[in-house]
Amino acid sequence: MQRIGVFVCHCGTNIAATVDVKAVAEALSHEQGVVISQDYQYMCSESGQDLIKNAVKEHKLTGVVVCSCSPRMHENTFRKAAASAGLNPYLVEIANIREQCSWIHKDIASATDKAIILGKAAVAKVNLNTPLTAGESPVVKRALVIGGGIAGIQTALDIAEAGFDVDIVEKEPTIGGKMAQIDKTFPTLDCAACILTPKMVEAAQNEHITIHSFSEVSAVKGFVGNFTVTIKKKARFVDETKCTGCGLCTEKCPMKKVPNEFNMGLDNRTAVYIPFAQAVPKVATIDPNYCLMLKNGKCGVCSKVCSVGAIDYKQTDKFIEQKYGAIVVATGFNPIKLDKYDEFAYSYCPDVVTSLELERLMNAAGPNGGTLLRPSDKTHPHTIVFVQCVGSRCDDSKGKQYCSKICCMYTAKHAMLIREKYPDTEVYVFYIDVRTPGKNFDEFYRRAVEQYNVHYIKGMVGKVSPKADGKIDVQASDLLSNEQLHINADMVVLATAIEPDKSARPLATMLTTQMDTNDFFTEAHPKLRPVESATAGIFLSGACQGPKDIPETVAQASAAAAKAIGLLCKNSITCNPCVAHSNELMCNGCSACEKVCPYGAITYQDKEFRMPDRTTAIRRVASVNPAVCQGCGACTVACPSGAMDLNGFSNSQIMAEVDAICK
Amino acid sequence: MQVNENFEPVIVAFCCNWCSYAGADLSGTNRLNYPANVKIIRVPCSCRVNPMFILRAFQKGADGVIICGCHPGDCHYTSGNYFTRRRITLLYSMLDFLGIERNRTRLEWVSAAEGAKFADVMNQFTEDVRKLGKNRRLEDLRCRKQ
Amino acid sequence: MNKNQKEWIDITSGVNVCKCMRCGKCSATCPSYDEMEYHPHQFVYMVEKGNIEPLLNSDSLYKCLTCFACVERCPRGVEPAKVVEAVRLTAIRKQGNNHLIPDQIPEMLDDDLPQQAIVTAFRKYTK
Amino acid sequence: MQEAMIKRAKELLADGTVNRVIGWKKGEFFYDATPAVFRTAEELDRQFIFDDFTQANVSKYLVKESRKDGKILAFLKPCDTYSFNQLVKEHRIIRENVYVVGVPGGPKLDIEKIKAKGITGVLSVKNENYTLKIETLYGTEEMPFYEAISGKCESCKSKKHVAYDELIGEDGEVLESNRFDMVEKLENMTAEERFNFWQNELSKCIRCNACRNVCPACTCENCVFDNPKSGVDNKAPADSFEEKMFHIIRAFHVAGRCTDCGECSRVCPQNIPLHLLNRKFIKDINSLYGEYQAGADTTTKAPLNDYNTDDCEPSIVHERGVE
Repeated sequence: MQRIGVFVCHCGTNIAATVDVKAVAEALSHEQGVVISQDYQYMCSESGQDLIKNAVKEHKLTGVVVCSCSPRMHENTFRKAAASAGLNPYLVEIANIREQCSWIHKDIASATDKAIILGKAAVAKVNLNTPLTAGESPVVKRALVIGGGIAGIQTALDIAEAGFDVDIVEKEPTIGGKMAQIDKTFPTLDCAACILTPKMVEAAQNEHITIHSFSEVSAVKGFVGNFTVTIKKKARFVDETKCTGCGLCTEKCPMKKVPNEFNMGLDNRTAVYIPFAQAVPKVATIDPNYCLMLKNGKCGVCSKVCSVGAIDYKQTDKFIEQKYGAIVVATGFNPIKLDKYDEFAYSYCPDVVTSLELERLMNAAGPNGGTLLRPSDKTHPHTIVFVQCVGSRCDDSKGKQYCSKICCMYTAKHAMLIREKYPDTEVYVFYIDVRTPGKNFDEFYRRAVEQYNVHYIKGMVGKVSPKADGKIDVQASDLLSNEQLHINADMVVLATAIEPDKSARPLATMLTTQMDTNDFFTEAHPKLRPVESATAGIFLSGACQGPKDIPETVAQASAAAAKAIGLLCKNSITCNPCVAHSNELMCNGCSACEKVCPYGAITYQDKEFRMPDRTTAIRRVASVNPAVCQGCGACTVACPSGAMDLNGFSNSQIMAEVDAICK
Repeated sequence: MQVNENFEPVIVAFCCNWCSYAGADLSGTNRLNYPANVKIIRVPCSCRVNPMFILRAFQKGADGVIICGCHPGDCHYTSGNYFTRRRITLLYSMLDFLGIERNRTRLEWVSAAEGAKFADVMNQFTEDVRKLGKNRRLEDLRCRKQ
Repeated sequence: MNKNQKEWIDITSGVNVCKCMRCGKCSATCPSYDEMEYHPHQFVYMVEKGNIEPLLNSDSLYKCLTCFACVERCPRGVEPAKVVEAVRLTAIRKQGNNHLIPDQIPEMLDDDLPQQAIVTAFRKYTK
Repeated sequence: MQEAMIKRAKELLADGTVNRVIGWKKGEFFYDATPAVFRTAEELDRQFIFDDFTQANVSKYLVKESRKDGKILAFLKPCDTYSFNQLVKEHRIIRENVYVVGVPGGPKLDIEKIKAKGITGVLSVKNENYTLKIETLYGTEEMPFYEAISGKCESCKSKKHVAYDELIGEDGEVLESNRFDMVEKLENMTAEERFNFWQNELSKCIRCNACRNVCPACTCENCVFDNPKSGVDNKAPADSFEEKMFHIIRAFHVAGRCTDCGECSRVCPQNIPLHLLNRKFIKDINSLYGEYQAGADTTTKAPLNDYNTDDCEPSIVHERGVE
């Protein structure tokens, strides 16, 4: 005989304002098996939980239904409360009467009716709940960081600091990411390379860190604590272990007309190359799209000049497999393509550049050795126009709906640096809003306006037209003085929106993590679990989760590391007990379940059974490995006989809910 | 067909725990309205939805059944919703073949971030079912409430 | 503030003026900017505030070429030209008059006038 | 043919290749050919038949038989070999324990079609050059052979044996059949008409379970309709939904596994065209996920246990055909 307790939460007025909680408690008290039905102000509070604990003991409850907020919010809270009173935590069910009732309905009568039905469904389900015990599975003490930008480096360093082995997989030939391309950093204006490269070196030298550069993740299997990852080490045609990074090959390579991606294509590199002087690992890579030897089989200069014999034209992609307990995603961002913005003339006017291109133009290691010159004629620009929100906050298909967050600050930085170095240059910044929340950020922006006399103009640029004399006509609004302006500029800099790296989407599919419509990884909770993905064991670091500046990225990287360390510290983790199980008496052994199982959790064995006619028969039956099963339930539907069922979401439980709702 | 203005359809929504149930929560968090006719049943994955559940709902007097899952490719369990898509396509096709009104059944992909889409889908679906009126073709007369 | 008039403009234009972020790109791109007393972004802003009377009485209504550059470039999809068109319709319907008689056209023509302007003039001034 | 089969069966029994033979024997009437297991040459001589009425698909019996001691000889017609393969694929039949002899298929005859001509008291039927000479209690009657062939043979999909250890007679080819014509016709009706059609057909159902019991795909150890815990366990068909539920779920459970052998409709005492439900699924699977013939081999993944990332959405159901 079931003895069920029902507890209806007011959630202050969140529920009680639209749902007559007393009526819900009253109605549910007549349901099958219910022995006590109460309402309370805040069920999740200490005293609310005590109410459950006392009732469990006093009424010897065999099941608990809490009508409250979403189970995604407090299911664990109430399960723990029940457990502490001696009730199996899986005998607790939640009726979601806040997110899925009181918050969406306005009419008290219909909301109350619905709350009662949701409560009845939960009671009907809990009547069929069975006590479940969670198993345990071991944790592999090694972490994988995907992406070797500042986020990945910081995460790896922190995890290594805690004494765990960690691998960085970076798709480019060197770690460093976008920060390596940046000239100076706001709001302190210190040089990015000066603060980044020591960290890169530290990562390379750390005994716990293994860097797989020029590599990609090609497959992920397993689950929290026990991922098996296949890493594709792309052929770089140079033996990493032999190359000393002397650079002789790059000097002698005859193929010198390869667009240099590190300098945003503003100058050229050779076919065999080291991306930049401080690259880590400092190893050459041969670009097979340009290398004359790999393309035509004629050249071989690099191989001749290499004194250590590191060049290997026959190298192929290698695949290595490694087990990890935790995975941190740090795939970062890229500026969006601007080909849809004809009005800014980016695609055909070389003097219209993106902000990242400007970083390279101003960088001492950039194409002009640090002197700001127009890309078209290498002359010094005297009037520079910055356009903010290019592609950000766009409601159309051209750009991104979100604010890219970092543009206001780096534009202020660029404007300030230019005015500092070249006081004869006039700088205009066209903005929609200037957004500078952050420590010392607004002060920084005000300095650009007040100290450096950067002309900030509220309004957008409508049209950029290159003129015959090499100047650029910028047609824009000045909304505050209600004028249309024409500025005769030498250069235009577009604060381009940023988007997640293209590799993120296929990676999310491999990791079975969620992404939003913009391809940013979705965090487990927007406020309370910002560095974890909803998939256990997968953590998020840096701009792959949303636009971020460097300080924020580093903070999140360390936070993700802390979460990963928390996981790696454990010897084993509790498994989800809501897994599939097969009723051997009904199993046909037909293998349908095995075919749909994404985890390979189902195996078969021949077992001897006593048949109803007293004979014995050997039958092939399925069995589920509960440590591997993740509880999706695909097998339960593939099974025609219904032998396969899912703990916590059994056929009879779901049908009981259906019945309660339809009655 | 006669449309009864006061007819309130019973709608059962199966939502996967990882995307659509969270999407439904989000539409609540954002206070987006959809009709109280919609009652949600939480399942771990849309692939947990057995056609028997859908038929059972109709048998017991549901007027519409909707299944919501993660977008294809986003399944928490990698492949669950791909199986759902095939199974449910075939089942809906069969119901259609038996002459059951098409708008009583639906499958939608709603992500955890699509609270607004969830509310839109539910508003639209409820309206469609309301137009169809009471489910008579699949109801089990013995299960009808008095 | 004239609530009915605002609603009417909202409905006829089909534009949600609240989406405007006040970036001014519409006015930045407008070829008739110098001719106008009220500029595209002001149309959007004033309609949002319900301050429609000055727009109805302004010549700016008839300066819009309906070239749709503002519609094309607005990052928020607000479609200012449609707002201008809706205000214009309000003015025209209010007076019930045609503002342009085809016979007058030949003497108004000049070589610099774009073909598009003539076509849109008929659309705008004769209802 | 019958003689050749008995001869071969005797040989295989004699040399110890098999210790049993599954085939057909005469039932109460000569046209009630019933599957039967024979253990001796004497039994074969006395009872074994193979004629125009041996329609029954014996492959399902091999689920149990192949688990018994010793090897069994099974005579399989082309359509039966598909069911056989499908059951081997699902590990229901232990292949090593069966010696399959492929025998020619139909068309077989349906006694109901002869009776429908007003011919009663049938004593024997002989096919002479595609004219049936029918001996009855009341004299001899004649009718064209093709007017009496059974429904399942009318739209034969294949005369090719897809599994056998040896053949008696010639092997045939996979045929172009018109088996989806009726499904298509129904698809082109309005929803109302379809509903009325099925309401009319399915309301005849007496839930005798013959369709399920004969179906070579329905081999569950414990059928959901017999399991009180399944929530859909068997009840008498008291109303219009109960039987729909039964037939939808049955069709769904065999979807992607049904070889279209037609046994369900053959055995239905109420003559409900149950094969149309299965064919609807087969037609959908073929058109939406690519041609698939269950039982054609023992390795291909069943369409419902497989997927493509670019499969169509269920809304396709709403977009095509007639509302």
